[in-house]
Amino acid sequence: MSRLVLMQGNEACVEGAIACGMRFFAGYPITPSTEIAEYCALRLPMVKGHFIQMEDEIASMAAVIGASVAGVKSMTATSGPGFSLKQENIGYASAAEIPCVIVNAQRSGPSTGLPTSPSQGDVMQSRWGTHGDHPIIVLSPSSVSETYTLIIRAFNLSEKYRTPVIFLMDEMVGHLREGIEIPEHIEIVNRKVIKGGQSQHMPYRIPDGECAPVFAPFGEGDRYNITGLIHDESGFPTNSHIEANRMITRLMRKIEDNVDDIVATEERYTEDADIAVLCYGGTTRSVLEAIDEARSKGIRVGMFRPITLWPFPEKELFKLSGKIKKLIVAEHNYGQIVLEAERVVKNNCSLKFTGKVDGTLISPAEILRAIEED
Amino acid sequence: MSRLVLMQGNEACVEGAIACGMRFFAGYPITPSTEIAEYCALRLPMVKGHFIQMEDEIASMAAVIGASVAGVKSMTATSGPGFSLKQENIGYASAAEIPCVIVNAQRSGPSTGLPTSPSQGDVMQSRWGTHGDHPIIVLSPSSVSETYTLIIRAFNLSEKYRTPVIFLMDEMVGHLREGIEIPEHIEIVNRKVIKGGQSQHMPYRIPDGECAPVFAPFGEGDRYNITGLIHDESGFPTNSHIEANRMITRLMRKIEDNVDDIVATEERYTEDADIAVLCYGGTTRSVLEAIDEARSKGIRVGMFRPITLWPFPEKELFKLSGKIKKLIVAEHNYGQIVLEAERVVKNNCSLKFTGKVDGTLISPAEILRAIEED
Amino acid sequence: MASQLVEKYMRTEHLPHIWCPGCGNGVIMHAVVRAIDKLELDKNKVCIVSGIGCSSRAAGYLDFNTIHTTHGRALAFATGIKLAKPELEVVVIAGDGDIAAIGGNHLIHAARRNVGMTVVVINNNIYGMTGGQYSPATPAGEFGTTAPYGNIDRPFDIAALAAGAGASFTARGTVYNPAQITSCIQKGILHKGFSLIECISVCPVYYGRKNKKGSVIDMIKWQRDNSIPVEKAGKLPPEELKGKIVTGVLSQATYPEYTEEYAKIIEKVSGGINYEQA
Amino acid sequence: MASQLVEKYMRTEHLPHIWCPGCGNGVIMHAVVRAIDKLELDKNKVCIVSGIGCSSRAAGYLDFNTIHTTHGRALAFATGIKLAKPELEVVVIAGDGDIAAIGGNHLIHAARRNVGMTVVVINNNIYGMTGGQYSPATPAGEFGTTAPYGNIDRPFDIAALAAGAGASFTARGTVYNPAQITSCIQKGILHKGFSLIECISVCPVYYGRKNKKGSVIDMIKWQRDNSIPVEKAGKLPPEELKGKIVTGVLSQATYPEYTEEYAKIIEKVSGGINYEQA
Amino acid sequence: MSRHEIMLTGSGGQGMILASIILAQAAILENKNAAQSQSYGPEARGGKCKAELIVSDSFIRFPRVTNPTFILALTQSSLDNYTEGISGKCIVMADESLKVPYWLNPDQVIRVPVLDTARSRVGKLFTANIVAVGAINKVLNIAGWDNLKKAVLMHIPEKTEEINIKALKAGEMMLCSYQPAPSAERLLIA
Amino acid sequence: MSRHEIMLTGSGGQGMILASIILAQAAILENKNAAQSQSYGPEARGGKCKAELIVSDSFIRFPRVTNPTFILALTQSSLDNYTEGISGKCIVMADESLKVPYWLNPDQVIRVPVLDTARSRVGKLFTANIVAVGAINKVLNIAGWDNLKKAVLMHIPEKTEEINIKALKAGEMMLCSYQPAPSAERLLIA
Amino acid sequence: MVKLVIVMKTLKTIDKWCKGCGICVEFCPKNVLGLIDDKVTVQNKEECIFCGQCELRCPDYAIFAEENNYEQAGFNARQ
Amino acid sequence: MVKLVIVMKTLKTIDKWCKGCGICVEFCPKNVLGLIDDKVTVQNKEECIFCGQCELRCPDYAIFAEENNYEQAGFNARQ
Ligand SMILES: Cc1ncc(C[n+]2csc(CCOP(=O)(O)OP(=O)(O)O)c2C)c(N)n1
Ligand SMILES: Cc1ncc(C[n+]2csc(CCOP(=O)(O)OP(=O)(O)O)c2C)c(N)n1
Ligand code: SF4
Ligand code: SF4
Ligand code: SF4
Ligand code: SF4
Ligand code: SF4
Ligand code: SF4
Ligand SMILES: [Mg+2]
Ligand SMILES: [Mg+2]
Repeated sequence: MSRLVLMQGNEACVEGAIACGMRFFAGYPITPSTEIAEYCALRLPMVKGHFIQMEDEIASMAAVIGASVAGVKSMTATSGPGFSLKQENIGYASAAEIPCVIVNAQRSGPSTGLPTSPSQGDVMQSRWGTHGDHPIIVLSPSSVSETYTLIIRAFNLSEKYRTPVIFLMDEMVGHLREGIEIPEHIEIVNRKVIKGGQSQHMPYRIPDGECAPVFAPFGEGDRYNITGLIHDESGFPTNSHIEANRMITRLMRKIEDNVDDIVATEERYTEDADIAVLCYGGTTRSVLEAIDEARSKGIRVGMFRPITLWPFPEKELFKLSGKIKKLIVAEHNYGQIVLEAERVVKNNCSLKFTGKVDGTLISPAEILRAIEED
Repeated sequence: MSRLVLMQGNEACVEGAIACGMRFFAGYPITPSTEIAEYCALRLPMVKGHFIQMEDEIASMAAVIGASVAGVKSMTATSGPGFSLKQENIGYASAAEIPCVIVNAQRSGPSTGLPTSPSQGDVMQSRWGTHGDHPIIVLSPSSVSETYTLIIRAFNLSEKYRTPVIFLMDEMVGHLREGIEIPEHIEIVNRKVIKGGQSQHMPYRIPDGECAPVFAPFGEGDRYNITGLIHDESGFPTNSHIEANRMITRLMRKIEDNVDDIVATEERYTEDADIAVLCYGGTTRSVLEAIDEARSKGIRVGMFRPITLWPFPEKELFKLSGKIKKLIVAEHNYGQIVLEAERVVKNNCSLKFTGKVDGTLISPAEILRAIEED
Repeated sequence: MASQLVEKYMRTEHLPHIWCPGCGNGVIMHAVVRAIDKLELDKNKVCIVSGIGCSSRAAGYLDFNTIHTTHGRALAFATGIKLAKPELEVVVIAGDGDIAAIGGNHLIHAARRNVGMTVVVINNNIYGMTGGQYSPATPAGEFGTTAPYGNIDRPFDIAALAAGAGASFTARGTVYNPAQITSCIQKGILHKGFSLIECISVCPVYYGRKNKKGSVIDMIKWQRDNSIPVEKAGKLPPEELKGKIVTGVLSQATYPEYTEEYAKIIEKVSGGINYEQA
Repeated sequence: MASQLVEKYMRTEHLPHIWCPGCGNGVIMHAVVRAIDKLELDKNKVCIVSGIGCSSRAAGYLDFNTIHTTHGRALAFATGIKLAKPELEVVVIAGDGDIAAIGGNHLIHAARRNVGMTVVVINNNIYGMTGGQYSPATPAGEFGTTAPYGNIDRPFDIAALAAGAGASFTARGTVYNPAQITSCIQKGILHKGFSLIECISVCPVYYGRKNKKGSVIDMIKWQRDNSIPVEKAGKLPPEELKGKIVTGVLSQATYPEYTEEYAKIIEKVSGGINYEQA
Repeated sequence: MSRHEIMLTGSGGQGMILASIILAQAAILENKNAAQSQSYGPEARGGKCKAELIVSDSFIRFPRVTNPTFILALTQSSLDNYTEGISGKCIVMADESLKVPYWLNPDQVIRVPVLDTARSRVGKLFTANIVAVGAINKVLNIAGWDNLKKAVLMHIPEKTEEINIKALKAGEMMLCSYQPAPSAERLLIA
Repeated sequence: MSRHEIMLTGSGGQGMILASIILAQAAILENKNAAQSQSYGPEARGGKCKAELIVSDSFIRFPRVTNPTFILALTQSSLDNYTEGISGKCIVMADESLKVPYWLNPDQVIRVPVLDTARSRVGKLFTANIVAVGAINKVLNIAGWDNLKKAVLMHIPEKTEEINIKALKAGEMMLCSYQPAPSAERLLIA
Repeated sequence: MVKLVIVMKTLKTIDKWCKGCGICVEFCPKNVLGLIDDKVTVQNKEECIFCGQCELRCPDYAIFAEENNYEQAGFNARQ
Repeated sequence: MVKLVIVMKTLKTIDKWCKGCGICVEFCPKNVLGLIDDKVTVQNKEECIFCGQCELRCPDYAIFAEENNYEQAGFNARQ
């Protein structure tokens, strides 16, 4: 039987990660993600894992990639300013296909901003923050319970597709304590691994039926080269434009061809809805409350929530937009995912945005107002 | 009379900047932007300016902000990996409203990628690379001549709106040598300045009729505080959500309310066009050649070029999309600006994408093929 | 009305400051203005540059040209300011984490270049602002919220690190002895080139509590009882210096100052060929 | 067929390497494999970690677990690898720019923590890969493409900087004397903790040309004529050491190694309370 | 359906956050839903302190307090700051030492000697938060004694069990004679 | 409308880039349009080297060589690599020391002793690029002597004027007797 | 004429700024100071020797000696 | 039985790898080597003392002494 436990979002993030095998964490303190590092410092040695506080966020990201290369599931956590600093090495992990999970507990920006205030201002950055075309997966939880289960999914996707996964929390969820049920049974996906001196091994060739190259952990007998330069299937750098095209296209397709597996969404009360509110992360909580209220007033409104923010659930939203009259995008920023929504929805239904940039949460009342206005 | 001079794109960037008063450059070498630093090292002391090679890109960006705070027009230059590293401090400049110009001579990414190969892979990053909602202006030149004049515009906009401006070059233009006419007369906009001990001065209050706060250079008698935290008009940090909202909204509106002044586009042969090719930067050259060829075959095709990439010329493109049957977006990446185009164009006309990620330039023949297809 | 010094050099409308009761930051900030006052510097020519941290909030309270930058980058911002306007007197205020963790590289490079600036490091042996994680100045074996089992990192000697990287002036003082800090800062500002004054501070709230150091008064008394002036320290065997705080001017040397060297280049070439016409 | 050593330890299918004729990188890479060979290390347990630069391309040619990372970050990647799998023998190969410019902070922190790894610094006094800009190891007064009027930065002594930050083993050799480099690397690998071997290299193409150092042969001979073994250097007055290269094992000390200390924590708490049930 | 929106306010060192966690824990042990959070000063530093807690029988959607139904205030400034504009139905528990602001209806205010009880009766001022927990639970009846005690023991440092349980009891005791005003009663039962 | 698409190829130290810049400069001085670029090895390091130059009377849109009309090759590997698959109308100027690949039509190849002229006649091998400039200009007639000379002087280090002008002349001289094959002639005049 | 300047020193405290850390109380050599309700109070004013320790050590600038100079007009020193 | 092992050393060069830097030529103590067309060539094979300098110094691993060991079968050392 599963147990009901009181847990903070940041803590659930660590416990979920440990539950699915995370055994290395490198980080640098920053509000509001700091508790994640603190819990890891406490918990990891108990499960024979390693925690290290590095000299900065760049080094933390590098160490996480290093540990993953050695075969260990690895994670780092940060917030806005630190997330900006990690970008170069996130791109490296993306290009060299090193699984790892980067938690960004968002706070109010830009720059140092309001360090202790909630926000969802890094949504576009999480997709586009590093230079060059690159694949990325971004997930966003809306409760402490979901934080626990979704961080496991983050690792699963990262391991399966050998790509960095951004776990985009908000301060609101990170600092919230709720009762959660620790699931008895969780599904764990580990990266496929090759070991033991297959010298003919092409570490970046994708075997039939796989969606990513099979991983050869350092130190297990399969010596090869990893680089952030354009490389061929052997892992050696190349200037060949044929190889360059092959590599980048394959990286991007790894995600594109598997959107159905990667994308997760939640819909509520959309069957009969005239209006849908698109929201994600912590904002969902206000939206649910507002919808309840609105429905009690007879307004037929539903919710559409991308759990996977990137790749963006185009298909799902497009379908929904054909059924409703109005889509309200509610996000805790100046307008980011709404741009994607506009792109996807086209002229299918009308579109309205409700955002906020003052460091306080969007309240249910504000959402309700947006629903009632037309 | 203007003189015709042979110049490399990177050199034109420096000469244009010096012509409009840039007197401080801090950088860290990286291909293909290195010549910009090298020319600055050579040229700046000649005009009593300062060049410094910092220990990395983060420090370079910081030093540039520092110099601008002291009242000197400042610039840095980098490419992909370095651009990623500069992001945190670009956000600082954005939040604290410090004018400065950041040149990104794009190369093939992601990660170390193909360091010497051309690309336009950092377009979305230039808009969204730093955390939090923030204003930014991005310009992209398509020739050496335009590099000279457009870098001057970059400084003008930066000074006028007190915001960092990204000068998004491509390797192709940066390393190209062409004959250019040095204009006899250039328009120079300098930031409005307050000096001399007006102790009642509210450094972040916008006087009537201005679009940005008036600048008080350090050392001229007007002592005040600059911070990347949310601050009120006095420059002092505040946790007030009213002030937070005011500050962020004002920052964003500074750009939004002035798009007509900031946005520049070029249209060619669009009067009678059935098809238009959207392109920018170096790719424009291939497009122009292809259009010539296509027109000689009787195809009515035109070109739409955002010179200002961000804010994106929505109005202009929307208008055009109502007049044409098909828009082809040609960019040297896996598909970035095309997302904006989709958003803006909606169902107005059909949309097609031509990109490239193999490190070689998109050739005129490839564009022509895209034009001729179906 | 506060004291004349405070009225003259601080933005009193923003006081009381945000620091916790007993925090050493206030004492060190006081010492900074006292040093500046003694030197009779022109307030309009003084720049205070800080990073991010409790200590770095000092910039906001001081009535000079003040800039509170990004975490760890104060020295790089300061380098830009100084190079662009060498006539400015640049004083950097930074925490141990700010200067020696994330900012370590800027520290060694600014020291190496010998850019004329004075760096006041407020070393409280912890990350205060984020709530008590160990820093590169937390002694081995001590605790922080990220070192629940005791810190296994060896700490830096920040002044020695700076000197090793080329700093031409280094000194150290404690919150117990504000007069000494004042005089070190004064000397640092007068020194031509890069100077660093490490001020051993107290963070009773995080470092103190985590490590059972008693009240803030106990912590200050500990400093009193464990400081050794550098003159005396030179005569003691290394064993007797273990765990002690050596105070005073630790090192001083004369090297060319960066902006002056640059001025020579400008002098040489600015009248020179016009490259465009070459 | 190449020499046995080369066949055994290098990915000969990728040779000849990309380095310019005469470049010192090849000699130093040779010395690295010779040291590993002498120690009879298990190839599968050796990791080579490099950053970005001409020198850093070495990783690709070596038949171990090799990773070519981002510019300046090799030590941070290496720290992750070593901590995750302490049984691996981690060797970092990095250029002077990589390790001391952009990577300076990781250098001082890795040295401070005493993580067990061996760092082979290929110091050619310049940024080779990007075409000859001055580095933090370019002597003052010399030229680079970004120092057209002569460099006004004072250079780091990289080995001394590392030692000052806490490196428990430092050594120096020159391309002129590959045997010495080999033996220093061997000792560095055997040393428990963080070791750094600074290899003074030659970049005839950029550093040499920019500074009129003659042919690569002249450059190597200059090294021969200006190197002083550390044993001898200790007996000379400082003036006579100016501009000289002091070679050999420069410093060595015993401190707790980081991963071993961490193992003790794990030992202590991994059998301990189950936090979830607390 | 019962739902409490609770705010515990005081100064940095008074352990309001811990108190709110313990109450949340007690609710969880009672199989209720709870959502606890806190507001921070600049970055994570000390200073003024407010903890929020929602306890409800049903799933908690928006987890922050919008209409407080119960406020504990241990310092004058928190009492003044956080009670302005609240509903007349919100119960305010204020330390006896504080001056009750004019805008509060005396009926809605419970004045209790939290600090004094901790200092004099329990013997350690630092137990004030646990005293408060006992008192609050007496009023709001979040959990039964066993679960309340269990919750306290789950969150306090080792070797402080005895004194904290003593504090908890003292907190309960303090309110033994508490009779809600009729207006407040409605709220407590709702 | 005249348009040349020129590639200068050789090894890193041979100054092909400088040669292409000088030719571009000469074209500019003649009020023609020119677009010069070069390809790099890994990052900006030395190694193989190719410079591209387009000279045209009209505005140059796409500034890279797609159909070379003229190739200079000073090393065997560049001759072999860059001439494969080129049009029969492209003129190839190859150093005399090189072996002409079988796929080239002898008519389109001009074999000239660039390196030897620099070494023996001018006296310094490093002037080979300027010798080549002289020779190329003779064939393509990009600029008149005065502008060509001016272009050279604009781009060489101080104190090397004399030897470089000597090289330029030697390069021109070398081609004094050059008569393009009829097939090539068409190209040159076009 | 010689001017006579009378220097009046007064110990001032700023309640709003004092955070009650007690440092001044502890380090005052003359036991002049005390804390009441976590605010500094001057308890033995007469004992104060104006050594400046409290001002120097207070992290909050909440205690200091104010100097007021009065000129005694028309005072003629005996020559 | 004692085995007699005959060690045959041969100087090998790899043309494809040699970049003609001339280092081996310069530092060979016996003047064994030369450059032809920028490639190393063994010019005085007989002079070579197999000191290993060239192998040690060549940045391109383009010259080395190959060791071949032949066992003389059935050889009995006198005891
Ligand atoms: C890039 C970045 N990383 C992390 C942080 C979070 N942060 C703020 S202050 C600080 C450390 C403060 O320690 P220190 O510099 O010693 O100053 P103190 O607060 O102790 O005075 C950290 C990690 C940040 N603001 N920015
Ligand atoms: C973040 C980043 N900045 C800059 C560069 C460009 N870059 C590549 S190598 C290098 C310096 C090389 O110098 P060094 O480390 O001394 O190696 P060398 O080439 O001299 O062996 C630079 C600046 C980069 N690749 N990434
Ligand atoms: S947390 Fe520590 S350093 Fe920060 S203000 Fe409080 S006492 Fe001072
Ligand atoms: S540029 Fe210098 S360091 Fe790089 S390969 Fe060439 S000689 Fe070696
Ligand atoms: S001035 Fe000296 S004697 Fe007077 S109260 Fe202050 S510390 Fe005490
Ligand atoms: S030292 Fe200052 S803050 Fe502390 S008690 Fe005395 S007056 Fe108050
Ligand atoms: S082994 Fe020694 S003697 Fe023989 S060729 Fe090489 S360097 Fe010369
Ligand atoms: S040292 Fe090596 S590369 Fe140089 S000439 Fe000799 S064999 Fe060739
Ligand atoms: Mg600190
Ligand atoms: Mg180097």
